[in-house]
Amino acid sequence: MSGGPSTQPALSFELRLPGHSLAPALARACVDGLAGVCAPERLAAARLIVSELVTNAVIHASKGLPQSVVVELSAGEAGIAGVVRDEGPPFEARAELPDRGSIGGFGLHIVDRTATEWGITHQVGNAVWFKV
Amino acid sequence: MSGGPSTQPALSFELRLPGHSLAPALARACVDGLAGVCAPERLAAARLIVSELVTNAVIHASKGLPQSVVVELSAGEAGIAGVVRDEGPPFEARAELPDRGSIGGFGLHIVDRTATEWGITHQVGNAVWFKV
Amino acid sequence: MDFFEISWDSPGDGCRRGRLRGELDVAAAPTLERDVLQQLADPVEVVVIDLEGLEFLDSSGLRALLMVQEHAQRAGARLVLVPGPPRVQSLFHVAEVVSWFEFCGGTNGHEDGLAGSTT
Amino acid sequence: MDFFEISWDSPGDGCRRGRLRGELDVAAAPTLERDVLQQLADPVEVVVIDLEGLEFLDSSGLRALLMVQEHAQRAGARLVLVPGPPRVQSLFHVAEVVSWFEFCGGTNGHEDGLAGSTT
Ligand SMILES: Nc1ncnc2c1ncn2[C@@H]1O[C@H](COP(=O)(O)OP(=O)(O)O)[C@@H](O)[C@H]1O
Ligand SMILES: Nc1ncnc2c1ncn2[C@@H]1O[C@H](COP(=O)(O)OP(=O)(O)O)[C@@H](O)[C@H]1O
Repeated sequence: MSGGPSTQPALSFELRLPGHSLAPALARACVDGLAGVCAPERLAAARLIVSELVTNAVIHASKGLPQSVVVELSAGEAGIAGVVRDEGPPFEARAELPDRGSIGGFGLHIVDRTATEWGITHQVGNAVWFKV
Repeated sequence: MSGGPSTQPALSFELRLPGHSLAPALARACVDGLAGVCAPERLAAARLIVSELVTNAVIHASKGLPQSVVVELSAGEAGIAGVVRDEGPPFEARAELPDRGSIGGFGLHIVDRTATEWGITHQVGNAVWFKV
Repeated sequence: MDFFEISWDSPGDGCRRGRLRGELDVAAAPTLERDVLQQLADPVEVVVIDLEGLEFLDSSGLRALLMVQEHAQRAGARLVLVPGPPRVQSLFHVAEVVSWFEFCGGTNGHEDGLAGSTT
Repeated sequence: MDFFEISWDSPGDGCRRGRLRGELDVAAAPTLERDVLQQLADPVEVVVIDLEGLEFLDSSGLRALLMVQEHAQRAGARLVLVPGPPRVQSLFHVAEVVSWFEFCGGTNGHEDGLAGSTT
């Protein structure tokens, strides 16, 4: 048995997506492309977080806008770091478990419980960054 | 049985990759993310072409350079159109079957026989475009 | 791999079961909701959503399942979930909503199975 | 899913077989070449490369297979390929190099099977 990606250096990419309902699936597929340089559990965590953040960017900031959501990811043995940017107005993060009976508001709660670190910065739009 | 992506509008993305040996795999994974909007045979053709063009950009133009290979894809019911850009010096396309005994030079031959149309334009670097 | 599909059957009287396959995200959620509303047009006691074939679930999928639960309750029916594979099941735990749903046939939730509840 | 793996065994005297799994592209090609050179350090008559478990092949993988064929011939051995699934096999056709290789055990190439050639 030989091969395997254990000696590969870090890998990174930048992805521009439209405000399209399939943008989260596309972003998840790109995260899968990092399989060669990081552990499966980390990849699954990054996949979930990216899905949540791209969904938020599409729904709350970029609906219908071309190439307005940007995903940057960088992966190596030490972990995965990422940021999802949009061009929408700034928002305040709320990451607590929603009240029983709520049907929404779970996205950032899931991000908060999946990422080892995360946060939001506001430049042109919103940039939500994370590490796993 | 219900669901399925048949009524989805066109989807596109722009991906920036480093000159890294895993860049082709990453680009292929992103092509897989278009599965929601196009037929499997088209997706497989685009996957192969993108793999060839990104490999060429990495090997012949961008080895080790950060975010220097750009893949743009747009997919819909009518087909997939794409372009792979690098920042290297211009080159002349040669897409014939290499002589018997050759061990390289098959990439553009495969692109030529897989794409319905393709070509090269020279702006800053090389831009190899295709349709399937 | 974006792909989502539901196949419906009736494993018992007053019971409608939808088996999910693929990825339940923001693109797939409307399909699930619309399908369940169609199923609830007839008299139904239990709606079973089987997550065994599901490959991915995020908060948009979770939101759809909560909507489905609400639709079912309004129509006088219960929503029962058949647990999915670990990577799907873990989303309920991460989101801290395992107890918000009635699970059956698995070890990830309540043990009052489907058989008893459909009769 | 970038992933590539080779497992080696000896199905007969003087025969070394490498079964490929995953995607044989520019990142995986050096692994294949290096592995084959290691196998050829011992006296070998036939190197079999089994493509059945391969999921993707492009021109970089094809180049690696041609290099392997050259290495084998230099060491006095033959390279025999076990055909892969259709999406892999189609690459040989698209590249117009089916006849450049000796295939066995399938319908995509020569019919002089492996059994006869390893004894
Ligand atoms: N990219 C964004 N742009 C604007 N507002 C956002 C963004 N991401 C999140 N929000 C705000 O934060 C709230 C909580 O987000 P989240 O926890 O993902 O739940 P949900 O999106 O289901 O409401 C959203 O309802 C929205 O008001
Ligand atoms: N992006 C590129 N930049 C510079 N030269 C290129 C590029 N793509 C292809 N070429 C040139 O065209 C030739 C043929 O390419 P190809 O058919 O893909 O075969 P190979 O890469 O195996 O040589 C290459 O050898 C190289 O000289």
